[in-house]
Amino acid sequence: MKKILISLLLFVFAFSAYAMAGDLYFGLSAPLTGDYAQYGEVFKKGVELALEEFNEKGGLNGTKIKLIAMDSKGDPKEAANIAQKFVMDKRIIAEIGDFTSTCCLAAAPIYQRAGLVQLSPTSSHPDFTKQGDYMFRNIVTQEAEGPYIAAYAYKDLGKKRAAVIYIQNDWGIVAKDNFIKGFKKLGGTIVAEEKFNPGTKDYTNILTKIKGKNPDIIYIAMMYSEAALLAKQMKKLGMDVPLIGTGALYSPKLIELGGDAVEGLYCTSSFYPYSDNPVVKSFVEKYKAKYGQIPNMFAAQAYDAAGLLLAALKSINGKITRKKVKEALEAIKDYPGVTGLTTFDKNHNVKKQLTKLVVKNGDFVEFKK
Amino acid sequence: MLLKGEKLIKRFGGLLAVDNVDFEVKKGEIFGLIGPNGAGKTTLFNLITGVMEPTAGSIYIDEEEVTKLPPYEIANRGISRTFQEIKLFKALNVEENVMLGMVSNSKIGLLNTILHSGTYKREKRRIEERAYNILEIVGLKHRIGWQAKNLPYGEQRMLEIGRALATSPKILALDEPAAGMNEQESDKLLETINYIRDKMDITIFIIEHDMKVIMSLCDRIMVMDFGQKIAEGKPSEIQNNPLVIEAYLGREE
Amino acid sequence: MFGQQIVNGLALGLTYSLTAIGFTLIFGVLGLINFAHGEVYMMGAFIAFTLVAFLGVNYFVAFLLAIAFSGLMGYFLELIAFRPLRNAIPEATLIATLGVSTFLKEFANIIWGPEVHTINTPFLSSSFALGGIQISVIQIVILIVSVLLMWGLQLILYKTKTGYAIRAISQDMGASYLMGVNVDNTIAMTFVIGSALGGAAGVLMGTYYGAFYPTMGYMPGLKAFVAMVLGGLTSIPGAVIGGIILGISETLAGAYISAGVQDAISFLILILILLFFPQGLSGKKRSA
Amino acid sequence: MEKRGFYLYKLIALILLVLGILFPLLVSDQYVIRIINMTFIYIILSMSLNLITGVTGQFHLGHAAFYGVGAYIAALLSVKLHVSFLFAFIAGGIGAGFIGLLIGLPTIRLRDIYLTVTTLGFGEIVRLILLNWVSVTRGPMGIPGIPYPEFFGIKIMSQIDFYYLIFFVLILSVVVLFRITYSRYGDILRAIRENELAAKTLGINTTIYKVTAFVIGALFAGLAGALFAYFSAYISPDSFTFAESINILAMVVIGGLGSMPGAILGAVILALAPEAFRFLAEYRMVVVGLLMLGVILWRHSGLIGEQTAIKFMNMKIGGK
Repeated sequence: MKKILISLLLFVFAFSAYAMAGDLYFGLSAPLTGDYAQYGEVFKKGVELALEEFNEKGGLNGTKIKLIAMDSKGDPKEAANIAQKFVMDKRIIAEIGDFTSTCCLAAAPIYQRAGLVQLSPTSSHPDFTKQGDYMFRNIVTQEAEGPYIAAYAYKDLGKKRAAVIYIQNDWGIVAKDNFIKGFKKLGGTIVAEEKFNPGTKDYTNILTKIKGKNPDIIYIAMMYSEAALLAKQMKKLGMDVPLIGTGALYSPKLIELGGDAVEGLYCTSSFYPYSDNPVVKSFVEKYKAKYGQIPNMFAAQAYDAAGLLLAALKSINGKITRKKVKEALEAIKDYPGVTGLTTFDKNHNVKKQLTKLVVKNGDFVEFKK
Repeated sequence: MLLKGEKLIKRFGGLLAVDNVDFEVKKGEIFGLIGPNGAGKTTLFNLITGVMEPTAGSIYIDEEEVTKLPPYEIANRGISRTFQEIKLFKALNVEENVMLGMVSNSKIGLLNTILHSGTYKREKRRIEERAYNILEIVGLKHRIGWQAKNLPYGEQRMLEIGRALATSPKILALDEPAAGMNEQESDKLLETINYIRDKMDITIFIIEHDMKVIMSLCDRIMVMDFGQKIAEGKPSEIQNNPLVIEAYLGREE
Repeated sequence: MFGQQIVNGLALGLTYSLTAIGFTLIFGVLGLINFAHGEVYMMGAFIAFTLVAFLGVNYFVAFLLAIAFSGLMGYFLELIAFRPLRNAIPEATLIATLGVSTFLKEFANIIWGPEVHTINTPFLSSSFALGGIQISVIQIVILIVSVLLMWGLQLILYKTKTGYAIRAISQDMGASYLMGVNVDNTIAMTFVIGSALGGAAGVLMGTYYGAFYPTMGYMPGLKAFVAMVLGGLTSIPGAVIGGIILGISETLAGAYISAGVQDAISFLILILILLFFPQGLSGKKRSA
Repeated sequence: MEKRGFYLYKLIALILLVLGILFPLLVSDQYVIRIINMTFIYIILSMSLNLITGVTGQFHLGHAAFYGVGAYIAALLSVKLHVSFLFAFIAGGIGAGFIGLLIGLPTIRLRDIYLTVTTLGFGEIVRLILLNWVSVTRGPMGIPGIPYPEFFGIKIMSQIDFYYLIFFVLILSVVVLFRITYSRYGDILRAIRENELAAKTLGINTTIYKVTAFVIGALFAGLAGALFAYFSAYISPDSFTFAESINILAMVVIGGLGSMPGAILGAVILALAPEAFRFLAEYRMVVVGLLMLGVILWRHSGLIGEQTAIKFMNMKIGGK
């Protein structure tokens, strides 16, 4: 009887613009191959875990939410192709991704025109959410994180002379600009500002240069895998200056790769796996059970991105449309995610509570004065 | 004087490949260049066609000095040549090889090509007709449409002559055209060379090992040995010149 | 400061040189660019990583096994992507190696995952100061291994029958065949040796940077190509010098201009050198 | 002498033209049209590289640089100076052609692999300039908000509008590049590739021809870049990498080096294959790699080799 009813309903909906047949889908556009594949991979893991939990609990009144993951290689053109494919696929009600801001920006006009939510777990490019009202991000912008880290360095750690090393990509530039602005405002001096091109693995020349400037601390705007290499090279050069950086450094991999070279590294993170928060505890346990590793910040960001969308779906009354998903996302207040309580502001950016972390005895611990 | 070389010297490291050679080629004659292997004949050819720059000395075509001009400039002043080691455009057709001798001097430019203008079509037809003419002269009309690399060896040599003819040269410089040809083919070659000189009014400058070809063909002959000119004269004079005989016999064991 | 930068540049340059040796050997014999060399380098590194990290094999033993494995890979690479194309245009071979390279990179991505791995070698990564300049043990090891490999390769090339055959083929393949050289076997041997050298470079570089990942061969492969051209294409010592020049110029450009332009500067130097020495720094003139 | 009749290629071109015009009426899927649009852009790139590398024989590994220069010139002109589409589009092509001349003149005397590595280095230098000259190119931030093309009162907005715009430019490129390649002019370029010395002794100034081929190739790559900039509305240095140069080269080689129909087919295959295998997620590039290897092992001189293409261009139907 129920089946007949559903089929009947489907038959009716098949003629309406946003009719959904059977299960609903999220699209995931992420770099599954190529240079950024390690981040795309955890995106996929985080989202899949969120959906699995949701569906086990009965889904959306019996409707399962599934995932269509596509590989963008970190190439903006591919991300745009994926976007076009997703917006044409009427089963897809929202999109998660991409990892890099360039991919998000290339895809944005397509999602915006078609009216499909693009929720990036990591894009921190200031222009991203300005591309239209269907763009959302679930990561603290560097406008918020930069000054926060600056205060961490200047006030909490008492460092007055900072050197800056950043990766020459959109994220790196915005991150270091905001840190520098915040640090100078507090009265600190920037003694050196060095960049490197993506793909560089040898930082010894810029490190040697910085060594001559005698900074108290080095702010690094880069990902954890690069930071581990950099820390090791510092050690080999006999440099003993503390490092500080953004949530992009928070990953168990940092310690695995960097060993004792990253001991004493400071960073902030919206996600801390050893937090007492029960939501976080349950997430870390399940993630560990499923994938055999502790989640990093990128996995947590993606997990929450999926969680936010699922919460939005649940709040929708009646027929689910792409437009309603967008409106429901805007209406979410204080969603209890593993990366903290989340609310989108009117520009679709988020504010999150950041935790100050430090690497001690081969593990990340909360920084306490 | 159509072609003149004055005190030409070409040095490769310590080796003097061409050593102070003077020569003159008169309009309308068939001028032969002979000498043992390694005498510097091909190097001399390379100098007069601009493939190599002489270390010293000068070259004149029609009283105009052309000494250090690049090969295409020299070609445009009226010397066209063939090579001892065949240098055909192997992937191109027989007729395309011949036409290439004409295109650069035609009105077929890039713009006309793109626009397919009237000039382009007229020139294309003119070139094609002339190419068929030349193929007739060198006896290769039956090979039209063939890729150059698929021709028998002797015909490849004839094709190279045809290609050189297509530039409408004043002087045709042939580097051992009979090499690798059988009796029948070299008879055809002789006939063709005579035709080119007599009917087309083109001066011939020829390097050849085949004495039969040289003696029956040439009006005058120059002999080189160890980079130096050792004799010059009519075939009959050369045949009896003791220096020449020594140069050839002395080299044989 | 300047002294330290020179040491930094030298160390970076040696990493390029090490990769360039195998690359140049293969190019020297066949005159073909092997785009898959960087992936052989990566596979060699991953084999060593797997042996050390998962099977607890001694680092040195793992290093030797990885070299052997890379050599074997070179053999199959030649069999699959080069031998069938020996009479084809060089561009065809290039695209074949590109196909192999793409395949291997993504294959490694699936087997080992895309993330960066590392192995712990506390002794190798320790460093000491020498007159105010910091030098690490692994840098010394790389220097020694590069010299040994270069020396060993020259021994093979100039003292063994295989080496004689390799040199003969690099001069004139057709004539070598007529002179009774077993061309098939010799070319296969060249690939085995060249790829083994590539694998060795991969393991050392993985250890040096403490990073093993599927795309690790891309940049070194590119730089090896450039180093080889700088060194004049077929000269092994030339390639080593080319690599060192590349490393030092990059490091200095990064240190005294900006790290943003360091790669651009190194390519600019390459172009300028080629404009003034169109045959590379130590290259002999090849006939047209 | 010559057989009369109708050239076969003209018939096929006509059929393709009609199909091309009708295509958006038959297929309404926006995604498919987008992919076809990208494929058209790749065809222009692959044909232009074929002129340089296939026909003229200059092994060029930096074609993405010309593509990028065209895209950036068009994007910067339209975003910063609000220049009209037609002007920015043509400027993109001419700018890239000019860069081609700049790099072509000094390097053209380099031979073989030395030329190859120089073009590679040049390509990287261009990308690094785009990445690091932040005050002009916005560096890694890329250029967002490239406006819709507008000319003669027509505004290009939808995928289908873009389809016809790109299709028109494609036809133009095909006509020009085919005419150059399959003509006496093309024979000269091929002759230079086959034996430069012999060409010189026939009175051909080979340097001028080589540089011209280089500039024309760069110009069309620049036009393709300008189209891409408008089409995607956002560009960043990530789209003009060495990997992209190699990708374009692979299209040319798989299709058949020196063969224009081959360059088209190669572009179609390599632009569509990654999309067709998209459902394989992380396994997709493995398959693409194997496909590339398989094709080249199967047909060494490409799917439509140069000689096959030339025969095809001369084929006639009817008449005798």
